[in-house]
This record gives sequence, C-alpha cells and structure tokens, in this order.
Amino acid sequence: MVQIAMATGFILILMGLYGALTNHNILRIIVSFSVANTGVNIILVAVGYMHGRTAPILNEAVPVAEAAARIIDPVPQALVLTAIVIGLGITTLMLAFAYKLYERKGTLDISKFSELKW
Amino acid sequence: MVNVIFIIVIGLGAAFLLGLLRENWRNAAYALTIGSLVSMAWIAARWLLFFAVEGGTTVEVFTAGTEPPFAINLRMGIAEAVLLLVVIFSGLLSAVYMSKSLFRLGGRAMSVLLVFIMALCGIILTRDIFNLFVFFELAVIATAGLLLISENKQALSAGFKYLIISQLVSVFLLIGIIFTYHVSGSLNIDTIAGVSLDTMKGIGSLAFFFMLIAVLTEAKPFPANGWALDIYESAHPAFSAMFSAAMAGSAAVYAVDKLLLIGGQQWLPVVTAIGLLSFVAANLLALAQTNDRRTLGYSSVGQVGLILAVIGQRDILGDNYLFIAGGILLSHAVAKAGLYWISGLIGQRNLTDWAVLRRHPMLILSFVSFIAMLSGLPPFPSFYAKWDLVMILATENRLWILAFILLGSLLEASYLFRWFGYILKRETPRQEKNEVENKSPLLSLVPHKLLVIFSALATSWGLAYLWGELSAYDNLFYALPLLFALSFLLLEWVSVWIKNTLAIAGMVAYFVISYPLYDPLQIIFAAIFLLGGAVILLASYHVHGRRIGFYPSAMLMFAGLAMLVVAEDSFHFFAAWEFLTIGSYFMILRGKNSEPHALSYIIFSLGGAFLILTGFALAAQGVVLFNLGSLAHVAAPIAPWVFLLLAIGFMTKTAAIGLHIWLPGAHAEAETDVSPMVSGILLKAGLFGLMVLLMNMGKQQLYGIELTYVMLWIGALTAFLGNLMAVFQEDAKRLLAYSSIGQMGYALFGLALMNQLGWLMALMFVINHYIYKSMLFLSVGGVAKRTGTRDMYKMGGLIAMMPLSFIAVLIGIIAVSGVPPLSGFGGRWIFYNAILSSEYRLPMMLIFISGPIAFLYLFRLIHTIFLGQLKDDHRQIKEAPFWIMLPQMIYVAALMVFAVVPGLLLRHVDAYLSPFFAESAARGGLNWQGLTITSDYGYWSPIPIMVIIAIIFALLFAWLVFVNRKAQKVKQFNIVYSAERPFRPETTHFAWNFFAPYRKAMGFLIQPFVTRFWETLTELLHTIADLFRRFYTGNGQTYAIQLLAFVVVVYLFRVEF
Amino acid sequence: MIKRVIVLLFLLGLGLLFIAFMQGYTPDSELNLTGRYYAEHTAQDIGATNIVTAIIVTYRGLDTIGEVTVLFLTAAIVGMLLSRGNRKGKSLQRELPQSGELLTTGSYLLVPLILLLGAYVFINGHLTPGGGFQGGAIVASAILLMLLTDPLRHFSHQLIAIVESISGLLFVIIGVLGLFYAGGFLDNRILPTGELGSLFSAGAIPVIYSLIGLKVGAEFSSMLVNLSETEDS
Amino acid sequence: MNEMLMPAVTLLFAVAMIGAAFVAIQVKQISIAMLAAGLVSLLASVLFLFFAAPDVAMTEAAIGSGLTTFLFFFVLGRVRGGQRD
Repeated sequence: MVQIAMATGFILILMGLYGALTNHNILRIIVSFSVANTGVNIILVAVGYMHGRTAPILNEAVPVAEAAARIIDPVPQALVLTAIVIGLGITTLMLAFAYKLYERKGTLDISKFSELKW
Repeated sequence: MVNVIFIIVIGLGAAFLLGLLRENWRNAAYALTIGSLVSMAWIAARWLLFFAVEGGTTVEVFTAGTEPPFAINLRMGIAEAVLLLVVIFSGLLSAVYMSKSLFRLGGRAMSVLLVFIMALCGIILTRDIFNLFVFFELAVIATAGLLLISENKQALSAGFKYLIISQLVSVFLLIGIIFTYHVSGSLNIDTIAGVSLDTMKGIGSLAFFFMLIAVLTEAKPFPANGWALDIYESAHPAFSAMFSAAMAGSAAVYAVDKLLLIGGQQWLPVVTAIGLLSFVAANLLALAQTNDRRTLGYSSVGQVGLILAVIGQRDILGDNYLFIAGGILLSHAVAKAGLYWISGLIGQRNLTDWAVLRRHPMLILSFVSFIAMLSGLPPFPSFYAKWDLVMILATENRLWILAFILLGSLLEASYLFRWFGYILKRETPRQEKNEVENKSPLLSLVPHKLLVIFSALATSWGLAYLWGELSAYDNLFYALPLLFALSFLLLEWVSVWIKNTLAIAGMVAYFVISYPLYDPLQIIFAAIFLLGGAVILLASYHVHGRRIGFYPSAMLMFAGLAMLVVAEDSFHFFAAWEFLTIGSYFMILRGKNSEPHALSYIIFSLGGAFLILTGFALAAQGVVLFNLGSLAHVAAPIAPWVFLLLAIGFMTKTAAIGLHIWLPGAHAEAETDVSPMVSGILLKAGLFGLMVLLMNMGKQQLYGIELTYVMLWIGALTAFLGNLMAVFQEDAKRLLAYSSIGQMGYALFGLALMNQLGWLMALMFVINHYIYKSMLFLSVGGVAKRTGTRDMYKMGGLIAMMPLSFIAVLIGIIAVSGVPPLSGFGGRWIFYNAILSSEYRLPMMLIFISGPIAFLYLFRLIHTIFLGQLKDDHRQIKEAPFWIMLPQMIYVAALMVFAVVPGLLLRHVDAYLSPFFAESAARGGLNWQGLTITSDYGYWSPIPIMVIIAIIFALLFAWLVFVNRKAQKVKQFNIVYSAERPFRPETTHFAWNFFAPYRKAMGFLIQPFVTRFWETLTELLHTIADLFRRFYTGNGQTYAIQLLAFVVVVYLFRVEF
Repeated sequence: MIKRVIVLLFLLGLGLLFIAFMQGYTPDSELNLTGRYYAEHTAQDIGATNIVTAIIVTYRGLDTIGEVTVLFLTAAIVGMLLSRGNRKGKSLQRELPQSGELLTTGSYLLVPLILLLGAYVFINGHLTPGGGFQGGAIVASAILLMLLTDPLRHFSHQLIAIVESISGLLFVIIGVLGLFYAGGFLDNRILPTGELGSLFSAGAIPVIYSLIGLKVGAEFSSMLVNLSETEDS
Repeated sequence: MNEMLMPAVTLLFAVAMIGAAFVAIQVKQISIAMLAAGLVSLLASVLFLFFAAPDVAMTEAAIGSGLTTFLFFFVLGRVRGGQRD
C-alpha cells in the first residue's frame, strides 16, 4: 500500500514536471507544478506511514503509555503541513507574477519573456 | 551576550510591526527597518567579538526548551558570526543605498527586505535540514519580491524564472529530506552526520544527493544558472549586491558546507568539480559580455564556484580552511557588493559607459580595490587565501585543481582589467539633449550611495589588514615601501612638485638605509631600482598640476621592486612581484592609446605570476616560510618543473620571444617619463628573478633536455628577432621597445651560459641597458613631445633645434651598439669572452649577427630624426624641457664614468659570483687589476681605448671639416614625382620604410607569428564564450530543463567517482 | 518536439532515481528515534494530545514561524505587485452578474457560521486534527464567499493588515517569552500545561495556534482580496 | 477500514489521481486543467485520511485543493485571451 502511494507520488511528480517543462502557457506551468507538489506531499506522507497504526493523536483508544507502539510517525505529517502551506505561497506568487506578465505583454507564452538572455 | 535567536526575532518582529504602520508613515517605517538591521548587526558583531577576541567557543541555541534532534537548534560559532555580519551588513548598506526605492514602495517592501535578511541568517544558523528548507523558501520568495524594486521592467520575468526553478528545487529538496529522515531517523544535521555511514549508503546517499543538489542550485552552479544571471542583470543593483554577497556567496555556500557534514568525504570531489566548472566557465563566458550587471553576475557565479571548490577541498585544508574560504568569501562579498553599488550610480548599462567614473578618483580607487580583491591581488584577503590554497594544493599534488583555479582567475582578471581600461580610456558617453527627460543621468553621485560604496572600500582595506594579521606571514602592511606608496593616496591633492620631491627623497633615503643590508648583487639591482628610479623621476618635474593617480602607481611599482630585492622567502618575493606588476600596469595604462597594450601587459604578467606561484608552491611542499635559498634543495622529480615554471614566469617579464607581444605597445604608448621606468627599470625585475632562480637551482634537466640550454636558445632568438623587428619600425619609441626585447635577449643568453663571465656580462647589460635605454626613451620622448609625433619620417634635421637631445641620442646609440669606447663595448667585450669560453657555438652565431642588426636601427635614430632636412612645421621648435634633459645629461656622465671604470662595480660582483661558478672560474675567470681587466682571450683597458678612439675621432673629424670646407648650403625644394602621385604622406619621405630591401630579404622572419598566435587564441576564447552563452536562451522553461539535466548528469558522474 | 523528447529523456533519468528510492525503501516497523521521543514525551512535556500539533507549534515552532512568514511575505508581495500602477480605481464599475438573492442571504447566514467553525478548528488544534492553518483557510473561505456573492464589496486592507501584523507580532512575542519564562524560544510551557485533553491545556499552544489561525486567515484573505480587486485586462 | 480492502482502494485512488493529473497537464482548456489539478489534490487529501494523517488531509483539502483552485480561477478570469498556448 505504501509502495502504491509512493509510486503514485513519484509518477505525479514526473507528470507534473513534464507538464511544467513542455507547456508554453504560464498558467499551465503553474498548474503542472501544483500537481507535482501534490505528488511530493503524497510521498512525504507515505514515507511516514506504518502499517496497522493510527494517527498520532492521543485519546481513549491510544493512551499515552501505548502511544509509541500504536501511532505512526508524526514528523513527516508535520513536514507535509509546512510544505503544503509553503507550496501555496509560491503558487500564489507565481500566479500574481503571471498576471503581471500578462498585463505587460498580453500573452502568457513563456517563450515570449526571454529578453534577458545570454 | 544576547541570545542569537534575537537576530531572527528582531527581523521577524520588525517585519510584522511594519504592517501596523500606516501607509504614509514611511519615515517611521524606514527608521524601524534600519534600526532593526543595526541591532541585528550589533548582535552578530558582539558574538564575533566574543569568539575572536574573548576566546569564546561555539554555542548551541535550543528552541522549544527541548534538546536536538527533537527540536530545532541553532549554532553560533565564529564562521556563523562572520557570515551573519556579511549578510546583515550587506542588507543594511543596501537598505541605505536604495532608500529612495524603499520609500516609494512603502512598508511592505521594507518588511520583505527584513524577512530576506532574516531568512539568510536563519539558513546560516540552523542545524536542521527541514528548517533549512523553510528558510530557503523564505529567501526565494523574498527574492521574488525584492526584484520588484527594480526599475527594469524585465525584473518581473526574471523573478518568474526564479520561481520556476525554485519549484524544482523544493521538489528535490523535500524528497531528499524525507528519505534522509527515513534512513537516519532525524532531521538534525549533526545527528545525521553521527549516524554510521552504512545507513547512509543506498537510498541514504541518493537522498543526500537530492538535498545537496538542491542546495547547490541556490549557489548557482554552471550551467544550471541562467535564471541567476537574468536576476543579476535586471534587479536593483543594491539587491544584486545582497543576492551575490549574502545569498549565494554566504548563505548558500554555508548551507552546502553544513550539508557536507552529512555526506562526508566522498561527496567533496563532486562539490569541487561543480565549483571549478562554474568558476572557469562563468569567467570564460563573461569575456563576451557587454552589460555591466550581467558581467558582474557571471563573475559572481564564478566566485561562488571558487568558494565551492574550496569547500570541496577542505579535506586537505585542515586548520587553514576557514582562513582560505573566509578570505575568498569575504573578498567576493565586499568587492561584488561594492561593484554592484557602483553600477547603481551609472545611468547606462554598457561596460564602456563606466567611463563616466573617470573624473572621480575615489570611485576609481574603489573600483580598483574591488577588482584587485576579486583577482586575488595583494594586499587583499583573497591574495593570502589563494596563496595558501595553491601551496596546499601543490603539496597534496592536486595539480589539476590548481591549474583550473589559476586559469579561471586569469580569465576573470582579464575581463575585469579590460573593464578598468574602458573606464580610464573610453570616451565618456554623451547625454543626448532630447533624451534628458526620460533617461536617468549618466552618473548620479548621490551622497548616501557614495557613503555605502566608500564603506565597502574601507571594509576592503580593513579586511586586507586583518588578513595580513591572521596570516602565517608578516602583514604586508608593515612593509615600509608599501606604506610609503599607499601614503601617496592621501597626498593626491598636493601638486606634482611636492609629491615628486617626496618620492625622490623617499626612494633615495630607503636605499641609503637599506644599503648595509644588501649583498653586492642586491646593491646593483637596488641601485637601479631606487636610485635609477629617482633619476628618472627628475623628468617628472616637467609635468604640472596634480597628476592624479601617477604617484600611488609609480610608488607601488617601486615599492614592489624594493621589496623584491630584499625578499628572502617565496611569499614576500611573490607579493612584491604582484605589487610591482599592478603598479606598472597602472602606469602603463596612463598612456594615451595604451588601453589594449596595458591589458595585454597585465594578462601576460598575471599569467606569468601564476606560473611563478605554482612553481613556488611545488617547491615549498608545504613549508610555510619557504626560503628562496632552499630552491637549491628541491628534490629531483619536481625540481625541473619548478625551474620551468619559474623561468617561464620570469621570462614573461623580460619579454622573451613568444611572450613578448605585450612589450612594444606597452612601452611605446606610455608617457614620456613612464617609458624609461618600465623599460629601463621594470624589465630588470624579471632578470633579477632569473638570477635568483639560476643561482639557486642551476642546471636542470627535463626528459634529458638541458633547460638552461633551451634558455640559451631563447635568449639568442630573442636577441636576434627583437633587433630585427626593431629595424623595421617607423615609430621611434616602438623601435626602442623592440630594441629592449633584443637587449633582454642578450642578458638572458648571458645568464643561460651559466658561467661567471656570462653572468658578469648579464649584469653589465643590466646596468648599461638601464642607463642607455632610459636615456634614449627620455630623449625620444622629449622629441616626440616637441614635435607631437613619434613617427620618424615626420621628423628630420632636428639637430639644430634640439642639440642636447642629439648628443644624448648619439652617446646612447654608441653605448647600445657596443662600439668602443663606451661601456656598451665593455659589455660586449665581456660577452664575447663569455661566449668563447663556452661551447655553444650555434646560438652564438645568432648573437653575433644581432650586433650589426642593432646598428641598423640605431643609426636611423640619428639619421632620420636629427639629420636631413628640417620639416616646415618644426622651424619654431625648442629643445626638450629642462627636466627631461637633466636626467639624460646625468646618464651621459654616468656612461662616461662607467666606461672608464667598469671595475668599480663589477669587481665586487665578480667576487660575489665566483663561489657559484667554482669550476668555470678556475678555467676562465677575470683578473681585475687597476682599471684593466684581463681574461684568457685578451685584456681590456678602458683608458687607452678611450684615448685611441678620441684620437681617431679627432682625425676623422678634422679630415671631414677639411674636405667639406667648400660645401654649400642648399635650400629646401619640393621633390617632383614623375608620373606618380604620393597618396600617402609618408611615402614622400626618404626615410620611410628605410630598410625596404632588408625587409624583402628577411621579412619572413618578422612575420608576426607570435602575435597572430596570441590573437587567434584570444579570438577563439571570445568566440567560444559568445557561442556558449547562447545556451542561456532566456526562456525560463529552458533554464528549468537545464537544471533537470544538471541533476541527472551530476548523478551519473557521481556514480563514476 | 525535440524539446519534449529531451524532457522525457531527462525525466526518465529522474524516474530511474525515483525507482531506486522505491527499491531501497523499507518501511519502518518501529518508530525511529525522533518519532519515539515525540510519542513518549509529548503528552507529558507539552500536554497536547495531537502530537502533530505539538511538533508544529512547539518542537518545530521555528519552521512554523517561517511558514507563517512565507504567507506574510506572499501577501505583502502580491499586494506590492498588484497595487503598482494600475488598480484603476475602485470607482470603475465592473460589469459582473448580480448574484442571486438566495446566495446573498445565504452568505449572510453562512459567513458567521464558517467563521465560527474556523475558530473552533484552530482553538482545538492541540486536541483534534486541524489547527491554525486549516482554521485560517476556513476563515478565509468566509471572505471568499463574501467576495463571490458581492464582488464589489470593499474590504478594509488596513484591517486585514492590522490583524495580520498584530497576530504575527504576538506570535513572536510569545516565542520570546518562552525564552525568559520557559526552556527556550517558542517553548509552550510559559502557561501551565494543564490537564491532558482539556481545552485549556498544552500551555501556549492554543494561543499560538489561534494567532496562527488569525494570521493565516488574514493573509489568505489579503491575497484573495488583492487578486479579486485587480482589473480585467 | 478493512485491511484487505486498503491496497485495492489505494490503487483505485492512484489510478484516479494519475488520470486526473494526465488531464491536468494535457487537456486543451485551462479551466478544466485547473479543476483536474484540484481534483488530484482532493483525491490526495482523501488518501491522506487512509494513511492516518487527518491533519494533512484537512490542510490538503482546504489549502491544496480549495484555496489554490480558487486562486487559479481568479487569475484565469483576468487573463482572457492569454489562455491559448
């Protein structure tokens, strides 16, 4: 199960990167990156998963004393949370940039924005 | 001590607080920004003081009241403190610099700036890999925000490209982090580093690779760095300064350094390779740049690559690691930030537009200091760092790395110095009238911006002093000559009279004080360098005004020369060598049309200097203070290589054939009083080096070839071809310059003979050449000054107008051509003795032939300039100025004296030399008796020769007067050309192309093969650079693909290791 | 076309590295060093039942403060970008379809409920799944709803900025208090850890998470509002 | 959830996500691509629930699929005409 999720994550990353590196439209590039980011998140969660254990929340079902034997690793989850939020930040920023770029040239074709070169 | 966390707290708190201020409270917002940066800087400085002065040890800062690895911790040590200071100061100064833009954009921009600085501090401090990721993302986002400050509209697309790249980077980094966590069970760098290496095999090392490559990408390695160049080109210069100095140059490289704790030794070669590739490639591509900020961007990429390479070599650097890496890092940070700040003053973006700086000595000084820092010239930290680095690399036999580092440095120096040439020599761009409104002014000298630049300047010199203190050698600042030279920087406002007098007095005084310390060989050189220099400086009195820039440069050269003579170990020798090179470069560059020549001079000189550096490093084998005398004890397998490197290095300075192409232009285009200095004096530095080398290392064999024998041939060829090329010159100063090449060939030949007579003759040449070449350059310079041209065919008949100059030239050429009775003959005489006493007959022939050839061109000096018909425009001409004539007359006297009593000086030297050539001395030494010198082949007694020559001369003269007593004066008349129109004015002069028949016969010998070779090489480099930079297409997507390719390819290579 | 092939080729290379990851990956059967520590010590040291929250707010609080700053930065930069030049004036009437009566009324009912839900989520972050970020997103969705029903509605940028800044500042200040009154920066034990599982427990975590919730909500709102106020070009 | 069923459900989700991702990167209309990307994210958030990560699931649902998609559409609405390749 973990392998399936992990493979899915990797495939999503590759697909996202493919989309981001081949599409000319800036918005599509951003969309593709968000797919890749989802893939990364899946991998992070999958790495932290342990078979047959529960979420890292203590309650009646998971008393403190048994926690170490019952819960899955909480660290990757904490990391994913951060990663998701940061991903949103970058995506938003890219969108705002895309909007401004469009405003300047009336196009979203990335190859049209290559005045700076060499 | 304030907790380190407050650096982050203050940065963040102030950023949040800025949001509370009203939009229009910009003063308050700005004050808050500056105030918080100052307090952050204060904390960092306080810690630095704690570590550096109070002897504190590294401190761990825990957060959340929990020990690592369970909570994030920060570490503060000396390296962190220094880097924090760099980051915060670059932020603070940039905030001051771009205050106007910050005001325009308001509190939001200021808080972005604060977060940027805070994030970089976080990258440096944190010991947690995921925390590192968070801070990197913050820095990335803040970068995108700060790009908006730029007035360049393209900054927006540059920012977008960067965001694309950072998406890729964060994917790689996260994958690396999570799998590293999986295999090691920790996110703390030190804990992971402590995990046994076995767990880091397999996916552990793969995971590490992903982290490393992601963080490396932030250091902008070639070729995955197109986006960075676009940012450098388009961003606000103050931001580029931070981006280069703080983000790439400090934070990113330190993150790499930290990560390598996890990866361990086996990853060091990868980092080295990437760093070196970036260093060489970026500097190569920079050759083809014309945009100033982009050029700086390339240079920045290169420098960061160099730092990475140093990080990759830390397994062998040991205790010197921080000193070396720090020296290069700080030099880069200060210099690059300073250059970017200067670029903000300049309104247009072409490199040549920087010519507007010309009228501002302080800005020129800043520029020079910064490029010297980048090029690793003394006395800046990068010099000490590079020296140590090269020493260690040579000792550890990592010669390829050494070669690449020096190659990159040379490339970098060449475009930086080319740029400096533009500043001093290119036309100042003019502002089009109708464009005034919509364009920024060509040069805006805003006080607060200048303040920022000058604080970088002050920092650069402060660091130079500091690194001198920290180094294992004496601080170069304690060298009296250097201080003397630098003090002229403070005297720039006084007039030439005072400065010149001070300079002469200083040089003479230094010679007098040091006199007792010199051995006979050193006396000769010191006398030429210092006293000889003082005599030439007399000519400088003819200049009026303040002559800004001349005295610091000239004194720097003389300081280098003075230090060279007394240098006992390789470090001081090399430092002195660099000083005299830089000083002379500045002097040569002063000439009117000397830009390209000065450039080729500095490139050849630095190239030669790098060879010398390598030679010393190989010889020293890790010895810290390597005494020059120990060259004699260098062991067999490397000794010939050391010899070869040093010899080529020194021969670059003496302009041996093949390495000579810089000389004619450099010497000919220099100012009237500079030409004699660089020709009469500077060339001797190379001979001095060769003497030191030969004296200590003697004969060396490489693959069975006797190296001194090769040198002998080079000397002979140089003498022959140099003279031959001189024959066909039309430009009087160029003629003299080529003649110098030939003369140096004689000296080289004499040294390479490796017997006492040869050496004596070389020393004779050293003295003679100084005297007559200085004299000739001065008199020709004086003539050129009066006539306004250096082309001989435009002159003629000046004997009546400038009789003193005529006498000087006459005496000079008699001396040069080695006919009796002057000292030149003495030189020749010893010379022929020397040749006869050795067995090399073939090169000897060449040397013999060169003699008459020399006469051919020398004859022209008299014949074309002073005899013949006077030109109409020259009828009102006066004798050369008194101050130019005075040294010439001194030389005339000196030549006479030296001709009569050559033994005065030489006999001591002879005695000094004899122990070095015990076996040849036994065979054919000289016998000094009174004024007469006896050798196996005859004797030379100056007085009788003088008398005989005088009698012959008197008789001939009398006969001539008698024969010509009825000669009539003829008026000038027009020459009528039958059926031919003289399209070119020079063809109407009989002396033009005077030796055309010889040219037909021997012209093939002087085809500029060598020049063409070097030109082709240069062109090739430029073509390659121009071709390969097209690789950066400007398309953000392509950059991303390049990054992807970079990752995959690096991994494939990594498998190979 | 060539470009696609090249990209595919390099992605193939990257894919091979990924496959290496998959092959070398062996799931843990026991918690590793770090995970075990959190499982065993969180309840006692921090007093939170949601261990993920404990990690986010306390153990890795420095990450979180950075994360919040990421959003802060993004909001600021989006503001800078979009306020530059052509916010062509709010006076310009945009022609947008009027949303229906039902939606408008519904939104007036829904918005307070959503806000309440958001607050609940971030206040209970230390006990149940969810917390400041999720709660903040929910709060922002209320704003979003208001924007959707009435695109011309004017939101006070100033108010949003003040909420954002004050909550951010308080976050930092609480962090610093940890330095003086507890074990270190962002240590939550400046307040009593209380009884495990009750609302007022886990020291400063509910406070911090509420601040984060407010801040994140304000930041998301600011981005949304800024983007919605741009003109059609 | 049934232990036996888990891999099968995961697989189902995996296929669905990859399918949606394919749509997201290949489909002509950008608006559909954006929706598909949101769908990938939404499916992922459900998957996170299976993987005992409720916090992550909530975040992914609210931020990854919800907010991001709205932001996409906001911008899409402003750049008419720039949508074609």
